[in-house]
Amino acid sequence: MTNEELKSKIESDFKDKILSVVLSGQKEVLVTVKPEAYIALCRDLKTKPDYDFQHLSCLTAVDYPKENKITVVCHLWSYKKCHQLTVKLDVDRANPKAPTVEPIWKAANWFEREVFDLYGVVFEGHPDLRRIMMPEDYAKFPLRKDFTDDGFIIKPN
Amino acid sequence: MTLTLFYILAGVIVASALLVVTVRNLFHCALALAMTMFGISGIYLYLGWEFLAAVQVLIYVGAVTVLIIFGIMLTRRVMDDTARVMNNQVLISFVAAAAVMFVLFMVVGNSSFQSNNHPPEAAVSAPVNETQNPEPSAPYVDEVALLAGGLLKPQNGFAFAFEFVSVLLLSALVGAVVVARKDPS
Amino acid sequence: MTDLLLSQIKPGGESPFGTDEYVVNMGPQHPATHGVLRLVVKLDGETVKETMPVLGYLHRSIEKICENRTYPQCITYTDRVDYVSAMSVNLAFALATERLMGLEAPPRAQWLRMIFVELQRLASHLLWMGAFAGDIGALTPFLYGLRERERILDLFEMTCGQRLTYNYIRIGGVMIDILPEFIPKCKAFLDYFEPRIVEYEELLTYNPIFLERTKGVGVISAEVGINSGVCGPSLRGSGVSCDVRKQQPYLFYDQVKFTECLQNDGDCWARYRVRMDELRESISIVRQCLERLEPGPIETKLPPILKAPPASEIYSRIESSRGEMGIYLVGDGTAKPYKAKYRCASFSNTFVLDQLTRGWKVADIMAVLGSLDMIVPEVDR
Amino acid sequence: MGDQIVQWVAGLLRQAYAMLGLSPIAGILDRIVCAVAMFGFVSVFVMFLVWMERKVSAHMQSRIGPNRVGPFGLLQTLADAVKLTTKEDVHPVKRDKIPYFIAPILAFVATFMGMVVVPFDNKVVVADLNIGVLYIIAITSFTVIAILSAGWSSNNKYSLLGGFRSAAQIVSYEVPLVLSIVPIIMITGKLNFSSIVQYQQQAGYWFVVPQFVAFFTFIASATAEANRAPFDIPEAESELTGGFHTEYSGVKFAMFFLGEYVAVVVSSAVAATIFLGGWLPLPFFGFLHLPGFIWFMAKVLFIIYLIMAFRWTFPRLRVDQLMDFGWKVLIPITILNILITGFVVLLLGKGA
Repeated sequence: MTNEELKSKIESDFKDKILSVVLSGQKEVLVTVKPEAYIALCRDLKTKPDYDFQHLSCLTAVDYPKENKITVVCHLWSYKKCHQLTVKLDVDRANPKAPTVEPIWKAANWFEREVFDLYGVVFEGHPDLRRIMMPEDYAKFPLRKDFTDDGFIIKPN
Repeated sequence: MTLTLFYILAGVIVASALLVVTVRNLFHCALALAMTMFGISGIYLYLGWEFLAAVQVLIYVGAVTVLIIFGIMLTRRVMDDTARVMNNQVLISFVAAAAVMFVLFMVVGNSSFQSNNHPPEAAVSAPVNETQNPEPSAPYVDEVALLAGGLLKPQNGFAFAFEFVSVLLLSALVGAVVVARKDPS
Repeated sequence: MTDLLLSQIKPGGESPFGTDEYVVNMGPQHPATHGVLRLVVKLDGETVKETMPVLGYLHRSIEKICENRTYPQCITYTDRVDYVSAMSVNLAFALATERLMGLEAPPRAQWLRMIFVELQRLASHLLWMGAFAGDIGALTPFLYGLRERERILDLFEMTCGQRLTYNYIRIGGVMIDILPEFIPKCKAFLDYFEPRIVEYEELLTYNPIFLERTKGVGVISAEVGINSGVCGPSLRGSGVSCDVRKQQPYLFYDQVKFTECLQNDGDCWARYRVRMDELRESISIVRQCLERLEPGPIETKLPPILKAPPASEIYSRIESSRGEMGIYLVGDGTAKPYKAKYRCASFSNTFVLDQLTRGWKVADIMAVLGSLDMIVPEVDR
Repeated sequence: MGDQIVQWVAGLLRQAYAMLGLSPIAGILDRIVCAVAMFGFVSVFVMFLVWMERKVSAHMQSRIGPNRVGPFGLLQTLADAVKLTTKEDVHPVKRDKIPYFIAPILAFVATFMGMVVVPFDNKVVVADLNIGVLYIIAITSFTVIAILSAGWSSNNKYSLLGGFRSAAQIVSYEVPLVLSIVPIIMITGKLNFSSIVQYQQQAGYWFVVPQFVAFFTFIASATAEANRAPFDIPEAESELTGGFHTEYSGVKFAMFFLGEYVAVVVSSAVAATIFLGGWLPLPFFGFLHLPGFIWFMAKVLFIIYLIMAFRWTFPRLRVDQLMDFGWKVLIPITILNILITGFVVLLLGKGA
C-alpha cells in the first residue's frame, strides 16, 4: 500500500475518529485524531489486518506554546506491510492530559514516562507514571519551549 | 613445657566457650564456637591423636560451625547485634546444663584414659621419617587403622552401632533432600 | 513431619519458611552495567523478583540542545548519542535533515556512507561481543574484539582524523573524501578479518559453559518483542524480520545483496548468533560498496544557512548497529530544528529487561543485559 | 639428592645453633626455620605465579603482558605488592570490626598452613604428618569461615551475597574433592603424602593412569575450592563487583589475593603428589638425574597452567549450574569411581 492509498483508506475508514489526515511534503501520512477517539483509533490501527501497525516505533510530544497545545506524536510501523503512519493528538497545554496507549503497545510505557517527564503530559491509566530522566523531585518540564533553569542555561548568541 | 601448652589450650577453650554464651552478637558467638572447636582439636593433638584432631577440625570447624554461621546469616538481619542472652528459660536450661555436666563428670571420672604414647594394642610400625624428627619420636602408630579396628572389629561390638549410625545419617540426608525439594508442580 | 512440611509448600514452589526481599542496587557504578545505568534489583536469595532500571544518570538533554543549534551543528551532538556507533547516528541525523530539506547526497557520498556505517557496525558488534562475553565471565573475547576494532578505527582515523566521535557524515554528503590508499587497506582488513570470525566462534559459540549460560536464557517471544518495542538484532533473534535496511531501504541498500540474519529461539544465544552472522553480512556489504564506488563529488552544494521549510516534519529511520534508530525532526522555517527527537534502540531494548529477568538468577541479569546490547547514552541521551 | 641438600642445610643449622649456644632447643628452632623457609618460598612462588598468570593470559589474548618492571616484567608483582602495602586502608565505617580484621588473616594463614605437609622431594617436607591428606582438607576448610566473615562483616550487600555463594560453593565442592582422593587412599591404605608417592614409585605407575577420572574431578573441585574461574562466582566481578572482598583494600585485599593463589598452589601440589607421582621423574626421563623437587615443581606448574588456561578460556557458570555440576555430576562420578576402585582393590587384594 502506498502512502497515498493509506491516506485515502484511513480517510474513509476512520472518518468519525479523526480531525484530519494529510500527506506531508515528505510523503508521510499524518493523522490528527479526535481526543476521545484516540485509544479506539490506536487499537484499530494495531489490530485491523489492513493496517497491522504492530510496532510503536516512537512516541513523543511537541510543544506549541503559541497555539497553546502540546501534540503527542506516535510513529507507527508495520513489520508485515512495511508502511508508516504518524498519529497526532493535541492536548491542552495548561492541563495536559492524554489517555495512555500502554495497554495497546507495551513499548509506550517508557516513551510516555519520558513525555511525562520532559513535557508534563499526564497519561491517564499509565501503570507507572514516574519521572524517568530527571530526578524525582524535579519540578519543571525541560523540553517545554518556555523552560528556563535560572542561571543554568547559557544561550548560544 | 607440654603442661604449659595444655593450660594455654584449656584457657583458650574455656574463654571462647564463655564468649559463646555471653556475647550478644550471634555471629561473634559462632566465631567463638569455631575457636572452641579448634581448641578442642588442639587438645586431641596434644594427646597425640592426630587423626581425631583433623577430623574435629574438618567436621566441627569446617562443617558444623559453617552451617551455624550460614543459619545465622540467613535468619538474622545483617549487622543486627541485639540478640538477647537471657530469656525466661534460663533456669530450665541451667538445670539441663548442670545435669549434662554431672553425667559427663561421672563418665569422665570412671574412665581410664590412655594416651596415644602408650597404646593398648597398637599397630606399631616403623617410623617413616627419620631425618625430619630429630628428637627420638614415639613409635609410629597407624592410628587410623587402630580407630577403624576399634570401631569395626566384630569382637569390639561397635560394628552394629557404626552401621546403624551411618544408616541414620543416610536417612537424614534423604529426608533433607525431600524437605528441600520443591514441589514439581 | 515431612508430610506436614510438604503439605505447607504452596504449588508455586514457595516454602513455608518466609523469606525477605533483598534489594540490591546495581549501579550506577557497576562493572556490568556498561556505563551509568542503575538497576534496583529485588532478590529472593539469588532469584530475581524484579529489576527496575533507573535511568537518567547520563541524561544530557541532547534533544533540548539540538533545539538551540542549527542543523549542521547538531551533527556534532549526534556523535555523543551513541559513542560506540557514532557513524550510524551521524547518518540518521544527516538523512533526516536531507529528507526534511528535500536534498539528496551524490552517489559517491552515499556509497562512502554505507562503507563507513557498515564498518562501524563491525566495530560496534565486536565491542559488544567482548562486553557480552565479559559479562558472562569470559574475559578473553574482549581483547580479541578490541584487537580487530582497532584496525577499523585506524581506517576511520585515516579518513576523518577521529577514532570515537567522527562527525564525518554531514548533511548533503560526507566531510572529506577517502585517501587513495584507503581502498586497498580496507580490503586487506576485510580479508584479515573474515577468518577471525571463525576464531571467535571457536572460542565462544559452542563453548559448553557459554551455551549453558545463554541457551534458553532471557527468551523474548516474537509477540512480546514486537509489543515491547524491541528492535534490531535483539528482535531478529526472535525471528521477526525488522531490518530497516530491507523494509525501508535508504542509501543504496536496495542495490547491494545481503540477507537479513534471523534466529528463531529469541534467547541470548540467538541474539548472539544474529550479531555474529551480521558481521559476515556487513563484510559482504562493504566489499560490494568498495566495488561500486566511483569517482564523483562527495557533497551537494548547500545554501549558506540551511533552513527547514516551515511547518514540515519528518520521521526518518535507519538501522543502526543496535537496531532501529529514528530521528523525528520538526522544522519551523528557521535554521534550527523546532523539535528533534532521537528514538534509540537501546531505550526500548532496555525496557524489556524487567520482563526477561523475573524468576531468573542474578547472573542472568548480566547475560540478558549484555545480549540486548544497550549503550547508556543512547538510553538517557 | 633432595635429602642430601636437606642434610647439608641441617648440618649448617646445627653449627649455627652451636655457635649461638642454642643447641638445647634445636628441635623447636628447626621447626621455626622450616616454617619461615616454607613461608618465604611460597610467597616468592606466588609472586611468580601472579606474573605467570598475567603472562599466560596475555599470551592467550594476544597481548604482551607485563614487560616494564624488571626483565620480562618479572618484578611487576613486586611493584604491585609495594603499591598494595603502601595503599591507604579504606574500610566501611559500619563494619563489624573483629571479623573484618580476622577474615583476611585467616584466609591467608589457613591456605598457607596447607603447604606444610606437601613433600617437595623424598624426605623434604616440613611436617610429614601421618594424616597429611586429611590435614590439608581440614585446614583449608578454614577459608570458608574467613570468607563468610569477610562477606558478613563488610556490611555490604554484594559482599554478603558473595559470602553466601562462596560458602555454599566450598561446602559443596569439598565433598567431591575428598571423594576423589578416597580411591587413592583405598589403594595405598595411607593418608601420608610421602607414602603415597613411595607407593607410586614401587608400583611403577602414577595414579593419574588408573585414576584419571579422580584426577579430573579433583582438578575441577580444586578449582572451585580456590574460587577460580569458571567457578569464581563468589567474586564474579561482573555480577557482584568483587564479592566478599568488595570492601577490602590495601594489605587486607592483598591477603585475600595471595590466599587465593596459595590455595591454587596447595591444590596443585596435592594433585601433583597424589596423581602425578610427586618428586618422581617423568617416565623415560629418569636419566636426566634432576633433583626431585625440580620434577615436583614442574608438575605443580603444569597443573597451575591448566587451571590458568581454564580461567582465560571459559565463561563463568551460574550459581545454580555450579551447584548442579557439583552435586549431580561430580559427586555421582566420584562415588561410582570409589565403588569401582573398591571392587578392583578387593579382587586384586591390594591395599593395606
